[in-house]
Amino acid sequence: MTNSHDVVVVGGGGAGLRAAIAVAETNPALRVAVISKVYPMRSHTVSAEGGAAAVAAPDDTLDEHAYDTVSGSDWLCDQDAVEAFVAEAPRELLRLEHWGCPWSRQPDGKIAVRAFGGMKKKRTWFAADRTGFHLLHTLFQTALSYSDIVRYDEWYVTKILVDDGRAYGVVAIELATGRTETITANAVILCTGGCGRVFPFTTNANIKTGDGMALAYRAGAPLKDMEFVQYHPTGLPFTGILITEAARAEGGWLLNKEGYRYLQDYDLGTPTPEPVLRNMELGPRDRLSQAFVHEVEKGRTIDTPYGPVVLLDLRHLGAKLIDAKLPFVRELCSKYQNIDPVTELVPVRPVVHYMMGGVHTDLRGATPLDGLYAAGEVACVSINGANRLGSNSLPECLVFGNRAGRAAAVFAARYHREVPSSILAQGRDEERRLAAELGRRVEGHQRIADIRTEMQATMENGAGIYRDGDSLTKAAHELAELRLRFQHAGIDDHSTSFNTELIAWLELGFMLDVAECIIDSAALREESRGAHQRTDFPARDDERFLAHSLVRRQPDGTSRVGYLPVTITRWPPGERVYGR
Amino acid sequence: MNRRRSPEPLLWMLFSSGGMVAALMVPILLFLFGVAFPIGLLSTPSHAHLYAVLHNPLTRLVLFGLCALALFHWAHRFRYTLYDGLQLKRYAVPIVILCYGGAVVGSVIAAGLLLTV
Amino acid sequence: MATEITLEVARYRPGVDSEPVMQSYQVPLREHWAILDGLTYVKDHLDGTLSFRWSCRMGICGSCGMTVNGEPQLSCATFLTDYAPGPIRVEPLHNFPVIRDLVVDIDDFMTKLPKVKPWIVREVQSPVEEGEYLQTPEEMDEYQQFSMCINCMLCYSACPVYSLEPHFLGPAAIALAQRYNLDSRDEGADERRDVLSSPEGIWACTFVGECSAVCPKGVDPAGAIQRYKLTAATQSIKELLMPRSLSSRRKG
Amino acid sequence: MSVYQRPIHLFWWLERRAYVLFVLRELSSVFVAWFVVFLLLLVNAISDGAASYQRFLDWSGQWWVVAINVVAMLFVLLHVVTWFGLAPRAMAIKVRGSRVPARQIVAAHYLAWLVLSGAVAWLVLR
Ligand SMILES: Cc1cc2nc3c(=O)[nH]c(=O)nc-3n(C[C@H](O)[C@H](O)[C@H](O)COP(=O)(O)OP(=O)(O)OC[C@H]3O[C@@H](n4cnc5c(N)ncnc54)[C@H](O)[C@@H]3O)c2cc1C
Ligand code: SF4
Ligand code: F3S
Ligand code: FES
Repeated sequence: MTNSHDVVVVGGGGAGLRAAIAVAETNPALRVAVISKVYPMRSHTVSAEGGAAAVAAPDDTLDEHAYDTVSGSDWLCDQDAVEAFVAEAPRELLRLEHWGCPWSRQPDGKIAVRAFGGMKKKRTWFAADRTGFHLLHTLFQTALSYSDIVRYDEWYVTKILVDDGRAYGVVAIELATGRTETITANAVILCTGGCGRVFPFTTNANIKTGDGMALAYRAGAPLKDMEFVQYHPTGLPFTGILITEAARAEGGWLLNKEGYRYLQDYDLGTPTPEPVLRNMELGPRDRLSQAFVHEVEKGRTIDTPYGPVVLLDLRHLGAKLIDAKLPFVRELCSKYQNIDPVTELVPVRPVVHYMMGGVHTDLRGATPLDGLYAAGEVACVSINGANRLGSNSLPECLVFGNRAGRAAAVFAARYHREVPSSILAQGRDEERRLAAELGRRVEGHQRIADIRTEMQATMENGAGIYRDGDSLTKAAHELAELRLRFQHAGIDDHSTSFNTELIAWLELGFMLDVAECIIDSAALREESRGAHQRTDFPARDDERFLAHSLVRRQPDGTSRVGYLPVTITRWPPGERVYGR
Repeated sequence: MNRRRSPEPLLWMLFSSGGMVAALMVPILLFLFGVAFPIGLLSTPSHAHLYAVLHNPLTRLVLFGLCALALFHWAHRFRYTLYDGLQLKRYAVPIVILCYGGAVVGSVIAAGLLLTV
Repeated sequence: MATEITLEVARYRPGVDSEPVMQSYQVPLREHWAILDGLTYVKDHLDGTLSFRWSCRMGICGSCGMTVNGEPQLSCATFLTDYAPGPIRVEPLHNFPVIRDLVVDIDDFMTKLPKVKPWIVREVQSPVEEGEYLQTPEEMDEYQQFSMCINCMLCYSACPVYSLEPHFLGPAAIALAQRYNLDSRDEGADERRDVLSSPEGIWACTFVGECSAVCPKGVDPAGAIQRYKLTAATQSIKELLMPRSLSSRRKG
Repeated sequence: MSVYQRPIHLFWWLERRAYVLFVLRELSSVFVAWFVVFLLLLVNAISDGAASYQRFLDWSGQWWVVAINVVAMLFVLLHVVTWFGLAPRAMAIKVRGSRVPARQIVAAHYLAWLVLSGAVAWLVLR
């Protein structure tokens, strides 16, 4: 079966919905569709807590936001992208406000902003500590008003169809029925989010399996800066549920076993009772997570069945502030940890949170493949470089979702072409492959979950907060082995209706690709920068590595890493200074 | 479906007002006349006294309001109880006639009785 | 404490079963384990064919609603130890067609939702350049609670009216309509009124109240509906008394 | 796609305690209606004169009438409790810009109830 649209958006999270609305607004004549493996309002954007950064206060400037982002990224971002980003972010957040987003307000009715890690000014807009939830539902509900946006809810994309260097659509499975369909389009926008589930301990939802990265990679588009994986310093020990940075921005402290605010030992400034911007607990995430590792080495953390932890102290904030500004933190702590942060210390440890890298795009969200666009966490423009600042990601989804939507709309209209017959043939091949997968893998002896668990352990050991040449080589070997075992993984479920095992198997295949890209990119970057810390190369090396890595898939299925210079406009590489 | 012609808002208003007056007034009246006097918990008031009270137009007005609204309260709730509790929605028309019709008839009787006191 | 607990899970395989059959699994009984952790344990280690939805595992995406021991619950926010020593009965949400095992079809809600126009309606959209629409924290308070809905469908599952009257708009859709009606930035109350104030809208609700009792996010859809009934009834009666009144632009 | 639709039993409301309570609450309306009948009989008796009033008293003293009224009393009390409990949900009362807490609204209802009941009792027993 074949369906056709002008623009197909894969993903219904913040970036995907924003892109779809942008297409509909730019050119109402275009037939736009959103395909998502979960109902759009269940996308992972819903989990984002802390806020979205955009210059709003009179004492703030775009340049300062740009500088914070650039220095936060350890100078690996593209500064033209950052400048576009900071300039458009306020508009995007205001647009959300016009669409109904319940941003928290000041008493006079204006938007309120809060502090966030690595930011020199208060510029993070928030909707209590359920920012992503409100943002996503606002976008989703607004998207409902565009009745022309066709939705494929609970459809899983398995392949991007490419002919002669141009993307012409996708193949997707409808979960409920198991029906596969070739969905053609003149432009495809990938907004599939990140890949935290490649790691064992993550804040990311079950759906964050790097599908889009692998889809693009397999289609021939390069992935950029894949070695940069963000660890967030404060996740709950067993579940990995995030305790938002806003908890520290509102004044929370990080304590070690001895009750000591240990960040002062790691060049992050001196403790003050009140939170100070770009100081101590408001340092950037990479530095905070690294400090944790050193605390573990010094034996100053607390051991729990779920690994070593430090303590987040919110008690001095009082119930009133916590209920007003951090109600979700309180709810999560009490539900999942049986702790009331008003009176008790919250055990936390670093947790894989965000993927700085992703599908290589330009400022319009275009990938090197004609007709293929990407935005949101799946993409790498790049504004995040070696370390993303908290609260930059939600506005990134909006700014670049909008840009990609507009660019794709223009492209689809201008270069409208008949879908080549080879595409339809490819689609049929893919449909046959999926049908065969269901039937053939009866004899499998390998459990999907076992392979997945081992892959996750491999990634944690090989490419954790600190890595080195040996750990990465070992990880590469293990991944190769897991890949072989994956070929023999069994699918017990042969049903066509809501076969989540088939999906888990497809996701695992995607994750193995993404994992390999992360390891290979990390192995070649012989320096330490931002979230990529090599114990064998502890210093930053601008001489050799002030460059984006680009990993491409070779015809034989192996990866190859190359480099692309970083764009520097106004802020030459400097030292990252916090707390001074 | 013209909302401006739909009787539901009016019926609901009657139902709610009925629910409120019933909650406020029925317990004490029922307690006195249905339980306390019959079982001798309190001594029964004299006919003359009650007659005097009842003769006051205000009393009669209040009692009429109470009766009519309480009946509409019953009608509305009972209608939905039959719809949902007994799954009789397919007989909606006779049910509606029975319930609200009953309330109207009851109100007329009440008016008649109270006027002729 | 026992080290294991039994999950009795409803299995329904379309085309194979004519109705759900219960299947038992032993899963580890650990502190902090949600029902969902038990189910993923089953899927990963015991039986890969069990189907259920989940994603965020932190009670915010709304995917994982199930009937646990007869009560609609988010399975990621309901814990095994609270049901010890078991067994725990896990079934799909009631009042929805079952697609497979614990997966239900919520298309009905998805088609009803746009009908109440859950988005900001304004006569004139002021340009973004003019800055935000001002809204004080008090004005936000008016609708905040109703904006917390995660579309988890527990309320539909608990509402007997919805099970008997499938055309009923239902608690969450009405609460979301009220969320916009009560938003000081919105001017769409009148446009929403036809749908809300229809026999399939608020008037079908008999205030069972279970929707609010089971809502994991404290939305209080029952309250939203009641409040709207009062608004709609007052308004109708006003119109009855003053047919050409200008009362139509009023907020819900 | 063949889906499974759970059948709805005639006695669906026995499935959960809350539903039983709901059905009882709804049934209270029958007793409210009974009360109206009872009241009208009383009114009729009073207006017909002392003898007729006495006949009414005798009739209402019969065990089965008392039994009905006791049951009715219980249902009416259920109505009171549920009605007042739900009242604040329908009203968003504001005093000087801030929402009146639900508890206060409920309390106000009970207060009104007490005052009114007292007044009625006084009127009747005076
Ligand atoms: C717990 C948490 C808190 C966070 N808090 C903040 C914060 O406070 N501020 C901030 O700026 N950022 C925050 N982030 C980061 C930010 O939320 C994410 O980066 C961002 O939401 C990603 O949005 P997205 O639109 O790119 O992807 P997602 O929201 O993840 O959406 C991905 C979409 O793609 C679809 N999809 C994926 N694969 C397929 C496939 N194969 N077929 C079909 N559809 C597919 C999914 O169904 C989904 O709709 C947080 C992240 C986490 C994990
Ligand atoms: S109102 Fe509550 S129960 Fe109903 S869908 Fe929304 S969050 Fe879920
Ligand atoms: S349970 Fe149903 S009947 Fe009304 S109050 Fe809630 S919607
Ligand atoms: S998994 Fe998201 S709400 Fe339970």
